[in-house]
Amino acid sequence: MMEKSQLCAALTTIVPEAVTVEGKQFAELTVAPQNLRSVIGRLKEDPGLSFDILVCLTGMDYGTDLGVVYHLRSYALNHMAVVKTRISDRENPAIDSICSIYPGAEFHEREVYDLLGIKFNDHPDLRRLFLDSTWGYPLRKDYKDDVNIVLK
Amino acid sequence: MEFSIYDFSSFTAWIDQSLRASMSPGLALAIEMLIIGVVILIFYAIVGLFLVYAERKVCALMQNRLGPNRVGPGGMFQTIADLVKLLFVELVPIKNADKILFSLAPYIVIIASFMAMGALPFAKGLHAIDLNIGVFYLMAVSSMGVVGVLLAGWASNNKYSLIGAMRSGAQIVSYELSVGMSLVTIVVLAGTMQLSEIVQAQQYGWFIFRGHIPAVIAFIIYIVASTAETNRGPFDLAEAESELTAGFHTEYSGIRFAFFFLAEYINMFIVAAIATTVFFGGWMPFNVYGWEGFNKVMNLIPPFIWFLGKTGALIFLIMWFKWTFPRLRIDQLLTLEWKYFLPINIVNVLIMALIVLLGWHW
Amino acid sequence: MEGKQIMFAVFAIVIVVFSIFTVTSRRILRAAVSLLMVLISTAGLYFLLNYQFLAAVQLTLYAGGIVVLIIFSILLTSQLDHKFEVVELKKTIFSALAAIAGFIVVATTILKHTFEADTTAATEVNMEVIGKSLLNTGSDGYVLPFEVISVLLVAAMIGAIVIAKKGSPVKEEKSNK
Amino acid sequence: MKSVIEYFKGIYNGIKSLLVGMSVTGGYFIKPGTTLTQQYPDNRDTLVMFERFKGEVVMPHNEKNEHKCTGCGICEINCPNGSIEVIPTTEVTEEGKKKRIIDKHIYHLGMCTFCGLCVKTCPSQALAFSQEFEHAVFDRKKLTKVLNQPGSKLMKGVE
Amino acid sequence: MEVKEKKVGLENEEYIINMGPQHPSTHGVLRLVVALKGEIVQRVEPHLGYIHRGIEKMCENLTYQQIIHLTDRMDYLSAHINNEAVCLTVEKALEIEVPERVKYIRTIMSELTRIQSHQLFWATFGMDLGGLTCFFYGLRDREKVLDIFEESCGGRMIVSYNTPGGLMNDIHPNFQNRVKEFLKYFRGVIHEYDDLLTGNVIFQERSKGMGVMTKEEAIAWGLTGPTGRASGFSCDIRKHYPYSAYDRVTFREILFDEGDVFHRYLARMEEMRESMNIIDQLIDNIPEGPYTAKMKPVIKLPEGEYFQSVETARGELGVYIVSDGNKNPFRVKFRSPNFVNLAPLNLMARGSKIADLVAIGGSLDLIIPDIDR
Repeated sequence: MMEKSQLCAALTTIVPEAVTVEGKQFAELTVAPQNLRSVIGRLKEDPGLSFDILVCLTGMDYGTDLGVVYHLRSYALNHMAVVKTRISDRENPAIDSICSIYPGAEFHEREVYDLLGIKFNDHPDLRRLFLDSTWGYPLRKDYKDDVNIVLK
Repeated sequence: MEFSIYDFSSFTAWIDQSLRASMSPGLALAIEMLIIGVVILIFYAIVGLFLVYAERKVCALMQNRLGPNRVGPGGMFQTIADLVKLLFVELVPIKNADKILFSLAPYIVIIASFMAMGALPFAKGLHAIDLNIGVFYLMAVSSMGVVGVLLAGWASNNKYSLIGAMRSGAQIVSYELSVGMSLVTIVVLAGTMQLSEIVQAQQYGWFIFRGHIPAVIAFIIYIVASTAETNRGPFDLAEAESELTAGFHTEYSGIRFAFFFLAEYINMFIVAAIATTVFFGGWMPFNVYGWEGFNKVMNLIPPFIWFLGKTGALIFLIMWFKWTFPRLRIDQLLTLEWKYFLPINIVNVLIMALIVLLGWHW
Repeated sequence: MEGKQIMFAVFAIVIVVFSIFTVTSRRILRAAVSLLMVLISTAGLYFLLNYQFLAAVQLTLYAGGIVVLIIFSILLTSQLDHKFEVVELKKTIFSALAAIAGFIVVATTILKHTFEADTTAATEVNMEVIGKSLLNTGSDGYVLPFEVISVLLVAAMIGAIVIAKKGSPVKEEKSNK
Repeated sequence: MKSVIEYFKGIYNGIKSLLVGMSVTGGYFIKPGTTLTQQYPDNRDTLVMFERFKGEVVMPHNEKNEHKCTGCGICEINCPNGSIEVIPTTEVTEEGKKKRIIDKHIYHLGMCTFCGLCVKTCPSQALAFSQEFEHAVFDRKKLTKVLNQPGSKLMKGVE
Repeated sequence: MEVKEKKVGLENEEYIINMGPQHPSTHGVLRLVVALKGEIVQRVEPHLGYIHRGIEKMCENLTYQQIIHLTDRMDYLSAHINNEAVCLTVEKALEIEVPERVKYIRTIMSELTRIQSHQLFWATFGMDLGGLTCFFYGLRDREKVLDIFEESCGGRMIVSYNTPGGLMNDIHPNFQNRVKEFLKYFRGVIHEYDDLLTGNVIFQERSKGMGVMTKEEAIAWGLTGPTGRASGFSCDIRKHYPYSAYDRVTFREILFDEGDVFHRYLARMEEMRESMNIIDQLIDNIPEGPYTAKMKPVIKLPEGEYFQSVETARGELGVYIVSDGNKNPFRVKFRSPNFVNLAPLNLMARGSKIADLVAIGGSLDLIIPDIDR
């Protein structure tokens, strides 16, 4: 098991285009959307890191821009890393799918597409998962639904 | 040894004669047929109601429950209450179903089971018709019920029903072989197909004891295969409720559903009754050679009590199967038949023929 | 009227009516069910004639076996709402003529023949006799045709299995997509 | 030869495993004492729920028809589903001061998820869970309850 | 882009049936669109959302204490463990050390939850395969665990026992005796589970070699819990990232290599025994002390992001909380195990029979509210 600082150092050498963020719970990288797939691919393939599991894929709405957060874990080496990306286009957000790297991402990405409206390029089967097409994107901060959401 | 302290043939002959004396033979025949029909119908209904109740109680006790206990003493009238409910339940019309075949199917199933009832010997002289091909007739009649199941599955216009019907068809057609072959084993031993003669031949020992190991094997195969033929668990693939909701009778309601339900229990009774007749001496009491006092007491018990008692024990065995085992898959079901039962059965028949030829049986 | 005659009339009517249904029904499964009724009634006639063995064979093989197979294959191949199209008038006329011609031939034969009342009492055929003659190698034995048919049936069955087994199971296509 | 042995061994083991299973169910069949069925509602009188069972929220009153609720509204704030509504009113005390008391403490049982936050956070322990479990009613309106009894007063010494 | 119902017939050999949303074997309102060829499954497509309640959205308007009761309703069979996950995340964010007593009780409760969940799995799995008696035996034993919960927590299934910083109230004085009684009882009857189902030849035939996931596939799809461990993927959070009192006990991680239905089942059976061992080690050593740490009435997490995983009865539950410093979280994400485990269903079931699809679905032990959230 690597220490977090060691891991951060290793990450910067392997993925130099990503920005390492210090002082977080896990080693954290911020990536531009166009680099995302190659970065995650390298994180998985590199034998010193071998992030074999996509633990969690979270769609975020930061208010101004949208984002996707990837929690990667290596059970073999017992370490975790977080990869973040931000998309500033709220109207037509799109990002590369990582289904080809982690097949398990398929449902996660469909969920994010369903609830936040982020499109994933090259996703094998991008459809809404829970809701039908008449719904908006409920996890966005500006989503309004006066009938179903009653705030006290 | 004397078994005929209860002989019903004189009783039936007396009815026949008194009827013929007072009217034309044609009318007498018609009235006799009517009487037999009504008697069998009543017996049918009673057996059906009782078996449904028995099944509930048996499975409840096996599952640490009480089972029905509210309607009547010990819940005895629960099935009657259910029957009344089913009679008043709406017959839900099915969209796009073939209505004629849809309503016809339950009747085919129930008629097939009804026809078998007539040939069963309940006691000496107490059977509607004593065909000289009795065993063969029973098999022939029981093979017709599957048509009703197939029609029900098809006419419901439901995909689950259709799959259930197809499974049921494949299953019943295959297992009929095993049922037939295991009965043939005993027919070889008895040398006759007439049910009354088969029973009579067991006067000095039931076939399951007299026929050595082949008879036991035949019995095991028979009881398993007939469980499969009656579509009961663990062979209830046709209605497998965790896969096909209710299979071929998914769309049925009310009295039509009751027919399917009743036919299942009556079929169970029939297969158990055949096994009783063929393997366990029918209505013959249990006698042990040399124990005269014991035999006298046994002989005092009326034969139909013996018959129903043995049948009941076998029915309990079939129920026990259902409430213990998980269900088989369709291909395993067919593998069991074609890879295990059929070859074993064929060898078994040959061994039995050898035993009979060499006179090794008791 | 004797009871037997009543029963004969019932069976005859059922056979005639359901035969007509069988050929006129536009739904294939209903035709099959009508055929089943015809076959069962035929078995009933055999029972009436005390040909119990033949009746049971009729029930097992035709009602329980062949009709089930027919229904089975209908279930496999056709759809519930499928109906046959109405046959053209020309074809109807032609088949009607053919049927009538056949009927005339049969009717004239029956009318010309003088039936003698069977004086011997109806006897049940002993099963042992049937069994022995089925497996008899003598001049009136059936063992040769019996075996020939067995071989033929086995060949047919093997052929059917070979044809049915053509498709390969999908499991082999399983891949990590 | 080996496959033949396997074949019969398979049959033997299979039958044995089936008999083992049948002995379990058969064992229970002949032991009717193991029955677990409860004869509800016949045993209603003897049925005792655990004291912590979260049946429904009640406001205990003492024999003088007094409760402990000061109408602070903390339960209302803490309720995640909005199943509690506190309608306060003011009362003039003996010293002539205005004091906030409850007019109605409304509890919507139909919306309650029994998280227990209201009971836990109540500063004066005015709320409690009752062991009542028969909640079924024919009219949904009956699920809305007023917890303080009519004419009830705040218990002395509770602020 | 719904799957179009195609005409059945010779010209198109695909036969499409809808399993669910009302179907006895989908354990809830899951809808599987199954394309069949004869009895053989060509394609399975899960259609979700029948009980989507938007828990993640609801959390954004609730305080951290109030979130707890929502997590009960995700995977309702691991209610206690779900509670614990949120509590651990909040405690980690606030950097609070909870009392030892709380850690022990939480661990015991989690393991009891796991046992009752697996008991229900056994019961329903037996029923999926047509063995109806299993259902009653499984539920009979589960009642005993639920009674323990009810006595201490006040709820049977939906316990809401945890709260950030500790527990809602202390364990009932009877708790230890009852747990010991239960362990003694359950050790006495667990052999029935094996007699009735595990050893049964029909059951073994039905489950062995069905729905195989290799280790590589399991890792690629991120399968966790008994489902992943049956494939040989060591993914027990309790071992890898111990929380609560798991670092104080010794237990075995159940690993198999086959990855079929039977071994997924077996993994759960073994886990029940292992859970009993864990409880054995803790039940007599619950330290005295307060049942909750000192907490402010209004919890505000410092700005930042927090992630915590726990091992529920079905796999890894990850809680990802993003806080902007207010009393409500900015974003909550639950990485629910069932959601991930459902994804490769198509891969597992392709080429098997309908009955196998039921068995495979049952062996994943899916809880639909956890998928839909």
